[in-house]
Amino acid sequence: MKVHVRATINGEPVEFLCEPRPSLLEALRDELGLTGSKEGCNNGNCGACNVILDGRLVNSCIVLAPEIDGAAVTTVEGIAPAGGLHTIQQRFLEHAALQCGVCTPGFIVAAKALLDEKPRPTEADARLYLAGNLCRCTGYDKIIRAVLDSTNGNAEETA
Amino acid sequence: MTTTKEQPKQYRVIGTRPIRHDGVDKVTGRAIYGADFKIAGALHGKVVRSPHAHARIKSIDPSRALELPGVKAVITSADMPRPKAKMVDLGEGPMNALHLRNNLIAEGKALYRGHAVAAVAAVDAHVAEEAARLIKVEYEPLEPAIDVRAAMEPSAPLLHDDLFTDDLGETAKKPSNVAKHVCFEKGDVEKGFGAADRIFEGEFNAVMVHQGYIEPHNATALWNADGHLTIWCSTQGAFTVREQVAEVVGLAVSRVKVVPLEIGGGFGGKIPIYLEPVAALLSRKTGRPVKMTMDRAEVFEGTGPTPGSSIRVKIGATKDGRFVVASADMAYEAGAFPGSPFVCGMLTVFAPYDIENIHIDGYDVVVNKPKTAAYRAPCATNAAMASETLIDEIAEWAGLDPLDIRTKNAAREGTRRADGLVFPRIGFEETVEAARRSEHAATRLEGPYRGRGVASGYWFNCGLKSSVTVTVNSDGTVNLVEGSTDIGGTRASLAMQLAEVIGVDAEDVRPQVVDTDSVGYNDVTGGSRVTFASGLAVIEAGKETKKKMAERAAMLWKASPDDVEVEGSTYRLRDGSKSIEFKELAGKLGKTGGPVVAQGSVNADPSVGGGFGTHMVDLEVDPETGKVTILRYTAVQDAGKAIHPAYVEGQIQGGVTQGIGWAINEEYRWSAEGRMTNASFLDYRMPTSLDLPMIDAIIVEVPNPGHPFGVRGVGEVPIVPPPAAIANAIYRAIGVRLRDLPMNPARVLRAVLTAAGTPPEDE
Amino acid sequence: MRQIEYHAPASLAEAVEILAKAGPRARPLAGGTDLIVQLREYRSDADVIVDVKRVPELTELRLDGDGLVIGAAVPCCRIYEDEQIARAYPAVFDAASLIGGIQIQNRASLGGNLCNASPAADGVPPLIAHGGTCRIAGPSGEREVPVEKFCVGPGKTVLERGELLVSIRLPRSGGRSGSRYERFIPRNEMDIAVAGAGSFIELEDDGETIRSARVGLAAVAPTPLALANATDALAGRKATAEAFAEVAEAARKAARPIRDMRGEIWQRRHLAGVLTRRTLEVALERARAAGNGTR
Amino acid sequence: MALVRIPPQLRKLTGGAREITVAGATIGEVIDALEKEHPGIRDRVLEDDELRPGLAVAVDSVIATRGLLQPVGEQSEVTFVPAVSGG
Repeated sequence: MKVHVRATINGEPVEFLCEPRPSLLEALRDELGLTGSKEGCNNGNCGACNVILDGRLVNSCIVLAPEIDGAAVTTVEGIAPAGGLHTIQQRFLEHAALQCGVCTPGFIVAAKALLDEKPRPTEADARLYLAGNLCRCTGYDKIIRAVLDSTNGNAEETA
Repeated sequence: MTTTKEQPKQYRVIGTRPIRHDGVDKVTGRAIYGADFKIAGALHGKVVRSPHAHARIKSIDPSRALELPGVKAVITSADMPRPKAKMVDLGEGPMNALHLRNNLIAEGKALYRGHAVAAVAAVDAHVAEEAARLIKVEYEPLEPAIDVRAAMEPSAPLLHDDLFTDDLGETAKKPSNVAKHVCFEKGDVEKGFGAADRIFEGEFNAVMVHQGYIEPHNATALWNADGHLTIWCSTQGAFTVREQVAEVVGLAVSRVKVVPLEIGGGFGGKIPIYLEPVAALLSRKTGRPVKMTMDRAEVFEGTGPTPGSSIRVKIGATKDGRFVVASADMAYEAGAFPGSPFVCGMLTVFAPYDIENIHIDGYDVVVNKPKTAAYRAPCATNAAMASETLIDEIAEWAGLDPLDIRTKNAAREGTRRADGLVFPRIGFEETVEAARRSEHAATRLEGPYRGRGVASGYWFNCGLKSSVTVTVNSDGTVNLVEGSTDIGGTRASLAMQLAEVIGVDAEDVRPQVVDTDSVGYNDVTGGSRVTFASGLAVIEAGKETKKKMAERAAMLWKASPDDVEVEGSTYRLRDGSKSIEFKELAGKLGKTGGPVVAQGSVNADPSVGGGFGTHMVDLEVDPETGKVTILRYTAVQDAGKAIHPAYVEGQIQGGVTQGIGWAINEEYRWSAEGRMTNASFLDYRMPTSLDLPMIDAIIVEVPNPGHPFGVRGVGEVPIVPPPAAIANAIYRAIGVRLRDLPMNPARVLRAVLTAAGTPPEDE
Repeated sequence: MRQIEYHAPASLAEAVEILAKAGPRARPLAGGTDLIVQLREYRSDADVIVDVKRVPELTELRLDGDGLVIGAAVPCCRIYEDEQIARAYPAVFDAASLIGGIQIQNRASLGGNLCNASPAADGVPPLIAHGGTCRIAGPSGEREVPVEKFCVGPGKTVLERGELLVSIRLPRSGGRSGSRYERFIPRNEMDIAVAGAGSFIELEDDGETIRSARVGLAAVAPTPLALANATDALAGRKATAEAFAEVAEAARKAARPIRDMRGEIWQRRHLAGVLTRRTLEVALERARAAGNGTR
Repeated sequence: MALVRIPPQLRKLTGGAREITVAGATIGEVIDALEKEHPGIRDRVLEDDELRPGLAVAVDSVIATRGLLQPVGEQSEVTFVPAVSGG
């Protein structure tokens, strides 16, 4: 039996029918066409599928789609303001904080959640907060710098 | 930080840090990776994999799966054409065509846990997965060969009864698991060992590790009614996929089009094919497009990790710390089928040093593990762990600083390598010197259980074949059509070289990676070759563009093309009477003969652009838990010329991080039956952001004489030194030399406890 | 994942009714960080999933004069974001803030951690150290079970057909008491404990003598382990290095670890001792700081 | 005359000689000349009239990209090496 799910996704009301078994990640990618959230491990260990669910950063691969009924979800597609980029996205580009880019959506969403909670994180804050997001290309150096720079202060002051 | 050795040329674009062309798509989630691709009517495929490391397949019964509503087709090896057992080179080094095919779907025997034995297509991924579980495969388990040295013994269980050791064209009489032996010899090792004051030796074991790219393998295939096959996938080499798929499904290459989508990491692991032909055959059987993706466990168990190894090294030195002789016996795991990159270990093990007498034996050994693949300087990290830690012992014995002993023995231009070739201009000494002058070296490391380690590494870097096309747009921008899939910013590094040649800005070049029908042949994005070799093709196309634009200017001015000179983006008559900018000229092409299109294609000489790195690490050991914490890391590398320094630094930092993971935590853990017990990102422990400090990358620039801008490949070198540097640092922290990888907490703790006289008792 | 039914009851009674009806086919879903993965990997036979996050009793987090009540579905983040809880139950705070990464902590609950009954569960030793009790609801009413008796084997609990863990109650903690949870993992996050220890110490008014102490261990036995003799060994004694060393030795002896892909037997036994000592030391510091009003 | 460095595994065929000087303007001609002096070498390095898969040859330390057609100079040094690529 299919479940009727009503939710707010990236500020827009959304309704869809799904089996109970797909994850939120599958629903986003397959039902709603939002393929920015990536599957890296499908068991909550890499962060590539990160979304913000009712204000909390979660791995969408270990949320069942029906669980979001009535909830608000922000995906990577909902981070940028109309016609531009969020500071985090801009700083990722300026700092060359991505190589293959497949982990990048997860990092952008996680960094957004971090800055929502803590507008001026230290390097230690950022490393702890982003530890659930695996990147295999960059060694995290430039990612951390981009995130710290996204506070609009400079990293030396906040570290 | 960039140290430039020779007086740099002044460049407009090269050496700057523009925003990459594909950047916005990748930070907004709009970039389409393989798994993001959608096509109407697609079925989903799933592979059935062997639960045994070595087993005879007695029967496969798909009937229950086919009864499940929504299931459309099942295939087994019987559905895959059987090529002749013949060596072919399809872009990934030579391989036996039959082995290539049998790795995709097992025939007769399953040779590793995770080996595909059948596949199913169904209406969605969940149904396909359920159906795969309903396919009944009956196995007769056989004894597996798991350990590389044991597998070489005549008594070992044989994987292939038709595999005979190849020794440069000579074939052994009896079958064995040793697929190939290669030997290098230089000078006279017997004399060398006689002349040494002391001989240092050791056996170094490394276990299999995975590239660990975040994006799992994927493929969508459509076998059209007209006999044309299209494949959408993420790969390091669209043309390699084309050649290999064509071979195993029995089509001419012209009937196969491969569309490379964005790729989420590869590091060598996305050169081989896995799902592509399986999806193709399922598509042929169902008449519908078939999409397949692997889950993470399948990636670990069913793709190509990089070989574990057993390496025995001896180095003889004189009292003053001069290496006079070296030998190595290097056995690498090929996995279930022959063809590991073991020769790369042989080529790199002593490469940074000028040693008069060298003998190296290398062996490619099949074992009941996944068929191995390249991983960032494949086999070189295992090798450096051996040679670079022995060198540290020699330095200590000779009373020399670890950097000084490297300078003293450094290979230079003119040094003959173990394989007989002579080095052209290389930058090894310069990396050691830059390490010596680094802030890191100038800072003392203090405190108990702390240590600093140094190690160097070499990677030869590849050339191979590339083609590009350049078209000039009427607004003065140019399109760059290329076939090198972009894993880490090569759209930018190629566009920048083109911009430099034709005198426009990086942003005025629009690079795009296209399918195999739309550009000339390109070898894989691998071997650190793209910025170098595809760069050469781009430069050629850029020069051709300039030449054609000069002809158009001449036409406008009714002059001879010989009278037009070009400086940057300015085209002018030699007498100075007329001049025009590239952008303006681009707007006049329609009236001067039509569009300007230029091409470049190369088969690049790979022998000139080798790269070296020297690393320094500070770490601390927790003597009660064995945990190693990296406190500081500095990596120096000769990049020849850094086109986009930020992405060069990124390659260095990323390679170092993979090397750190390999050094202290990453490993395939095997059960006695040959099952990987940690096939998840939870238990295959790649470094997180919390496990690392910032990584200082110091770029040294000793130009490659084989590239107009001096580019050397940079991607692979940085993974080579870290395990050895860390082993050397651990020695200084706890006084014990570790020789096996990984140096995980249990191993370090055991070493600490044993050194303290309280060795752990195994229970 | 096989086909499943999904229910999201709004009351405890409704949840129990669904669970009782479906029997062994049913599993409650809180944060899902273990359950969904198990379903996906066909490691659980359950196909009736009861999302309990709309049940008020399971999402309650209440600190009052009687102690702390942690609803079984309360995510870790709510625990560590509460400064009063962090002060009164620091070992619980420690565990809640190190399970998985932020993404996991925003979903995973200590109740789920307990019901998953992994020997390596980080959430359980602190609950043992703090003397926690489980409130269980079922078709025939409610019952209580001490936390250390809740798990009976790897993946097995005392829950009967139709029963559900409602909450965990920790007794009042204050005055001169302190606690600590530490685990050993090869990385610094995103790992399962090779071994873990949670320690609780309450001091007499002299600030030196131990009134009571409790130690819980993870990943060294088939279930999370209460180190029964810790209280006996320490009660009435001065908090000295020797005393702690004795308890650490007792922990080494009590450990009955296995070898698996995460650790060796000798390594886990060794770590049980090290972590017991380390957590007792920090718990003592915290108890002293609490007594001095500096915490 | 080109100087050919003989790989250890082929020295049985050259009576132990490590280096052999032969005439030839291309790699193909050099191999033909080697074969004449030391029968058996050809089969070890060629298969179907091409360099054996996995084998490359360098002329003056530059890997030949034109196989048997690669020109060899009067004073050239010819070395057989394994063909490799990377990750």
